[in-house]
Amino acid sequence: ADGGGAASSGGDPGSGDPVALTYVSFLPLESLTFAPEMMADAGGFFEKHGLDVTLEPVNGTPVAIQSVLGGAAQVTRLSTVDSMPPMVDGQPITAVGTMMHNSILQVVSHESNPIESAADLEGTTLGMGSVGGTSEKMLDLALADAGVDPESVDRQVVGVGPATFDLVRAGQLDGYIVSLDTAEAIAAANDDAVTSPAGLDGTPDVQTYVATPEYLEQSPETVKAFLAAIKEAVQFMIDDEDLDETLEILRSKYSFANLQDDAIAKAALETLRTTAWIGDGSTPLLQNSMDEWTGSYEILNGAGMVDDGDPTQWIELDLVE
Amino acid sequence: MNRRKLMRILPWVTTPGLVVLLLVAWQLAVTIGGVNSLIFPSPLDVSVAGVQMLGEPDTWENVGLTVTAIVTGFLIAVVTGVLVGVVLGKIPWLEVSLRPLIVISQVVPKVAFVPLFVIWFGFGITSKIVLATLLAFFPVMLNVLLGVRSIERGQREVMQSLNANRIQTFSQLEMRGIMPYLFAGMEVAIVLATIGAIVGEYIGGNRGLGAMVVTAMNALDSPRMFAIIGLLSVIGLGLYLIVNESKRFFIPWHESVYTQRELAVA
Amino acid sequence: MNRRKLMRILPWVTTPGLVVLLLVAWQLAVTIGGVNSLIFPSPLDVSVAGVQMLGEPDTWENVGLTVTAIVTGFLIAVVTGVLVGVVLGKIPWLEVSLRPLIVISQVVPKVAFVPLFVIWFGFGITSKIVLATLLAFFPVMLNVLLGVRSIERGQREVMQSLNANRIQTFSQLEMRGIMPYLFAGMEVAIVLATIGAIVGEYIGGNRGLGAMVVTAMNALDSPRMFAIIGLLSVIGLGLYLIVNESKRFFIPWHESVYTQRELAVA
Amino acid sequence: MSITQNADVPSAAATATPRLRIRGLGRDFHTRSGTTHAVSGVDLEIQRGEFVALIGRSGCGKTTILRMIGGLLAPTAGSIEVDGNGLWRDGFVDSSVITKLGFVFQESNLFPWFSVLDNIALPLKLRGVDKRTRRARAAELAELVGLAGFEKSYPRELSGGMRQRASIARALSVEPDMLLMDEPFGALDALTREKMNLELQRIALETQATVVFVTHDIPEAVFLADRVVHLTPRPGRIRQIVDVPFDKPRSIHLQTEPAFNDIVRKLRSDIDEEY
Amino acid sequence: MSITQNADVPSAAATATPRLRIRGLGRDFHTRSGTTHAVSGVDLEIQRGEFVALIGRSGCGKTTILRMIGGLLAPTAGSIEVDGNGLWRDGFVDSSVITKLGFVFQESNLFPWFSVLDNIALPLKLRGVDKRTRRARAAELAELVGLAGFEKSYPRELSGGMRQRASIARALSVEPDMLLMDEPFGALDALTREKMNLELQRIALETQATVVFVTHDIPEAVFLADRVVHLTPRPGRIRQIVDVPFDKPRSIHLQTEPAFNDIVRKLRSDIDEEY
Ligand SMILES: Nc1ncnc2c1ncn2[C@@H]1O[C@H](COP(=O)(O)OP(=O)(O)OP(=O)(O)O)[C@@H](O)[C@H]1O
Ligand SMILES: Nc1ncnc2c1ncn2[C@@H]1O[C@H](COP(=O)(O)OP(=O)(O)OP(=O)(O)O)[C@@H](O)[C@H]1O
Ligand SMILES: [Mg+2]
Ligand SMILES: [Mg+2]
Repeated sequence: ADGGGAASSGGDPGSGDPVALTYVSFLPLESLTFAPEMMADAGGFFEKHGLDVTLEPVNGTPVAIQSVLGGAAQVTRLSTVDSMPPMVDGQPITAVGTMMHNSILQVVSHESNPIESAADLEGTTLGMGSVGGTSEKMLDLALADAGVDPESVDRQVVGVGPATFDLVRAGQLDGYIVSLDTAEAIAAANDDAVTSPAGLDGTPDVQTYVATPEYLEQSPETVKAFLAAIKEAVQFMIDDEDLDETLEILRSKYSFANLQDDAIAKAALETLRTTAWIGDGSTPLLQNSMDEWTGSYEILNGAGMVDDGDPTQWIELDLVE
Repeated sequence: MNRRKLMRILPWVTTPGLVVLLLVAWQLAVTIGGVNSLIFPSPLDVSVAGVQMLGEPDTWENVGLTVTAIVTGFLIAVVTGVLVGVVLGKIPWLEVSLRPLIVISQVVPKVAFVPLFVIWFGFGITSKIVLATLLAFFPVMLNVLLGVRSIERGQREVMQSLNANRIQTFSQLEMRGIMPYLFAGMEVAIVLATIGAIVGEYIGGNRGLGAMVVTAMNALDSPRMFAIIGLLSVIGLGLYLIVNESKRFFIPWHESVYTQRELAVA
Repeated sequence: MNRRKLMRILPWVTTPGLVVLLLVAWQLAVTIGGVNSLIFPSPLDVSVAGVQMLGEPDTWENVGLTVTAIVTGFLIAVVTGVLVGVVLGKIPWLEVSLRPLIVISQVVPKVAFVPLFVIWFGFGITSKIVLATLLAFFPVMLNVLLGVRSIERGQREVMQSLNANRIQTFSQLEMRGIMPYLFAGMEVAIVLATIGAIVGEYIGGNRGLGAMVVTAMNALDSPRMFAIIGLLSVIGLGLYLIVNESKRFFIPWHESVYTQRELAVA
Repeated sequence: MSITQNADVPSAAATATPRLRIRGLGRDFHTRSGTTHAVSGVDLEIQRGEFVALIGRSGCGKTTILRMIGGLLAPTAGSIEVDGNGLWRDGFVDSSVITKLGFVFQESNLFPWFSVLDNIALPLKLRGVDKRTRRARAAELAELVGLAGFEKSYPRELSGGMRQRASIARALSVEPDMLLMDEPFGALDALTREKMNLELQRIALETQATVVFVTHDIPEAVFLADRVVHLTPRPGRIRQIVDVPFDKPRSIHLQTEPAFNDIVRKLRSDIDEEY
Repeated sequence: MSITQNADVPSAAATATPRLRIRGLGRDFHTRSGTTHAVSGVDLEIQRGEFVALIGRSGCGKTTILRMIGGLLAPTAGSIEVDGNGLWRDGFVDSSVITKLGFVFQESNLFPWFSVLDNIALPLKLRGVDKRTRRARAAELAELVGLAGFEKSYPRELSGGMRQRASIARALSVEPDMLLMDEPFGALDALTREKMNLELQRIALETQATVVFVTHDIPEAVFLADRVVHLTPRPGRIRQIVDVPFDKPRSIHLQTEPAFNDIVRKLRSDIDEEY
């Protein structure tokens, strides 16, 4: 366990006591989606940057946004489908750094009736965690992109765990939308399961860290330190060829089935570090890209999912060094 | 006499008065206090959203679904709660044996069983009814149990001396003696049935007012969300008042009913 | 005499008996009936997970947190429920005016206020306590209200004829007369406080048994999830039994207590 | 009709099975503050159509005996036979033994949810008598006990004495052939009481009912009863049984006759001795 | 002590403010089945230390009058003054007017959660008497009413008569200077009753308490009272007030004297007329 050693060099954001900061995640932390935060925490990267970060999970994106707006937390991570509508509405939130460049949502279906592209979605009954949530928005984007009538897809709220696969098997659902590592786990446990992005990754979804402008004004150094810590944590995982050390560090503080299973965890992390975290490789880790940002806005705007506005107002480009 | 009339009219004055007061305070908190409108939209925004929402035919369909789920769940809970309560109230050894299981069925987090619910009952209204029943059952049963146990010994002895059979004792004595208790239980139960049905709509399917709340929340449309919640509250309150008022017809003889009347006089 | 002893022993025999029966049926359903083990893991898997879980120090810390939240919320609800119930029971016009608001506070979907909760009370234990209190308050208040109203006129007149002041009437008559009602209310309340605290843990923060359930669920670890739920059930049942048993000490004079004893004899 | 028996060995001469045979009857109560021997070693035989009064000091076990006979309280010793059939078996009552029982309780025990009329008609309702008949009968009985005009009132709207009268009417409504009455006229004024005494005598004679009647009024006991059973308290035991030899029906003027007053005085002085 | 007054105009001659002045007192009850005029136009003045008995048929309004005097039921007509101060004002009672009140209810109204001793001691508890003193006093009173040995029992473990005696002891515990008793000895046997009559007379004389005493026993009323108020029912009105001129304390032998029996007979025949 040489996690501390990995974080041997770096900036010196503050002197004296560590600065407290609360980060809210829109899902429970026990998902590899949050590997960067967990690594920054377990690997001592936050500490090294003079931060005392509390990671608090809440139930869903809206609560995460509201926690930040209300001051209960300072930073959260949001997809553009979720962050841009309130931004257009004039809610005071600003994107400070890009964590993921595309969606990692997966559709799980049965081999007898596989869903492997957006076109396959037509006429299906699809399960998802909640109505009107991130998954449904992504689905609508993908359907619009592929020219499929969104009305033809029946949406049902279900638990997004492996148990729901029984509903697929029983034919009550054609498929359901889950996160990457859940998909890996389902695939590993069920030979008859088919997992695929089904076009949900086709649209440029950008997942960014957000904070209020007020907080940015007041403590820019803290935000920078936070981003720097995450960046180093991600870099560490990218550099860790066989991911063994990564898993060891993560497991030193976190424990959940997908993390405990070498095969699932490595597969999920591999996908993340080769695609989602780095995108097309044109921007440095965590660096916001104005083009990508406005591009994402155009698509959402074009699909009628956000009103007209000026996306350049909602983003800060110079917080990641 | 005059006061008695006053008591009848009073709630129609004070309650809206209080509501208006609350709304004004809320509006002030939002406009002056600077509460974020996404967290707590102003009453004005909410009413605009509300009016719009009431214009959508979908809303009324969802109201129908939710009310059906609540009422059905409530009625099933009352019937089973009375039966189980009376039986357990009269057979202590059975009660003593079953009570732990009943309690566990109540405290157990239902969320774990949602997948099972969906598999057994599908995405339709059934699983909502089941949840509403599950939640509403307990207070009814417990109060009925207490009621059966609280029946005066003297009254029981009257029935015994008349050689009344079980059914007669139930219909002439127990059923009536437990009424005040049953009503207290039903007042809690209708509230819990409402909660149960709405929770059921959150976690499965895509219809009903509960699902509408979630949709609005996910769309970050706070005014609409609060409007739906307002509608839900009115429905819940209405159902509650129906239960509460029906007391006057079913147990006019009970202290809790007639002392209230007399307090207005004496 | 003999039967009386039997009644004391019975629950220690029949309840575990029933539990064993249920477990066997469950194991059979899983192994023979082919229920998906992810939806419903076998009791064996669950117990293995349970033993492991009980070995983790974290578990006990979380148990402590959850129990604290339940008990604190319950106690606050009982105290405020009794106070509000007694006051409203004696002042009908106030009751008539406030009741709608109280009912609304109960039926309103709490989910809308989660952000407010988080902002006002943070991610700590406070918001769980608040939720537990909110849920547990209503049955206590309603039953106390009914109890106050059900106090026999003759007993009230005794206090009046003795020129008793309000506090004396409360402490000597009302407080004791409402006890049977209060206990029925508290039995529902402890169950609701348990639900409230757990729901509170779902919606934010990462501590407490409720959060552990969500974690296990999201981690797709069904055996562990069911083990935590089992632990939660045992805790809920334990708390319930404490409330239920304390009745024997507080109201040995009530029909519901002593008839049970006598039934064993007569 | 005249009932004559030997005074000291009650019913020993009876050839037919007695209506009620009580042997070694006893009842203890176990409470926080120790055991009360409420009733102990009571032997008594009562013939069909006989009218027996129980008298004795407050707390001597009269109500307890009546409740055991009525099948409401299990004896802890001894046995009760009705028409030769055991009433109690292992603490359980065999209710088929007494079918037409009328029980007037010391407290009126009316049901608050029924009107006076419905309370009186309840026993008829349980027997499946149709609504019209039972209402008519109940109205008659209400009239009999002086409650005409209060048929629709709820029990809480009645005075104490009126409640007691309603409960008497309820017990009479099935025309019982066994009537157990626990101080039924305790809350009534002298004149209402006298009237009720005469009515009760008439009804008992007409229906040939067996009556066990608890009272604390010695003249009343002597006026009504064929035999007066005098109990002493803790444990409740029979001190003596006094035969009342006057023919029935008895007129109210009997109370002024010396023979009547001799019996009353004798009983009174015997009870007096206890103090 | 001997109280002598003119029979027909009660207390008109009294110069001091009477303890109790009742004027035009009335009470109606409105129920489902119509309005009952329970009490109507009752005028009565009672002096300090006087003992007044109310008699009349069951349901004639005795309890209703007592409850109005005791501050438990608002009159619908007329006024009640205690020591010259109005008791009722706009349907609200001014409880400062009667401070040392003892009320014996027709039903015993004991609190089921208290033992006999705690029930008796309740009034003392409310007055802040310390535990030891009130227990000692309660034990004395339990002894007085013949409940020695049952101090720790719960009310449900008592017989009807024992409950009634406990409630009498409770009313006496504060040494009331106004005692309102509603058929307190109704459930007692003749001898216990006689004993209680003598005790009550002694206590009333000793404490100079004003007593209003409801009974349906005419000899008891005449034996105890300075004046007997005879009520007729619906609406409850005063038919006559009869002075009882015998000196106090009265011995039990008074009951055999012709003068005593003349009054009893007169009252009885007057009540008889009502039928
Ligand atoms: N709460 C009430 N509601 C309606 N009517 C009542 C109420 N209380 C008493 N009454 C009526 O008032 C009349 C007088 O009742 P009250 O109790 O004063 O009689 P009472 O003289 O005490 O009779 P008793 O000797 O039987 O106790 C009765 O006709 C009774 O029905
Ligand atoms: N449920 C009970 N628990 C304990 N003791 C009881 C119970 N019922 C009666 N007793 C006791 O039994 C004795 C006899 O009571 P019972 O009611 O038979 O008297 P009673 O002759 O009817 O008196 P009264 O004339 O006062 O009604 C009393 O000492 C009483 O305390
Ligand atoms: Mg008795
Ligand atoms: Mg009366």
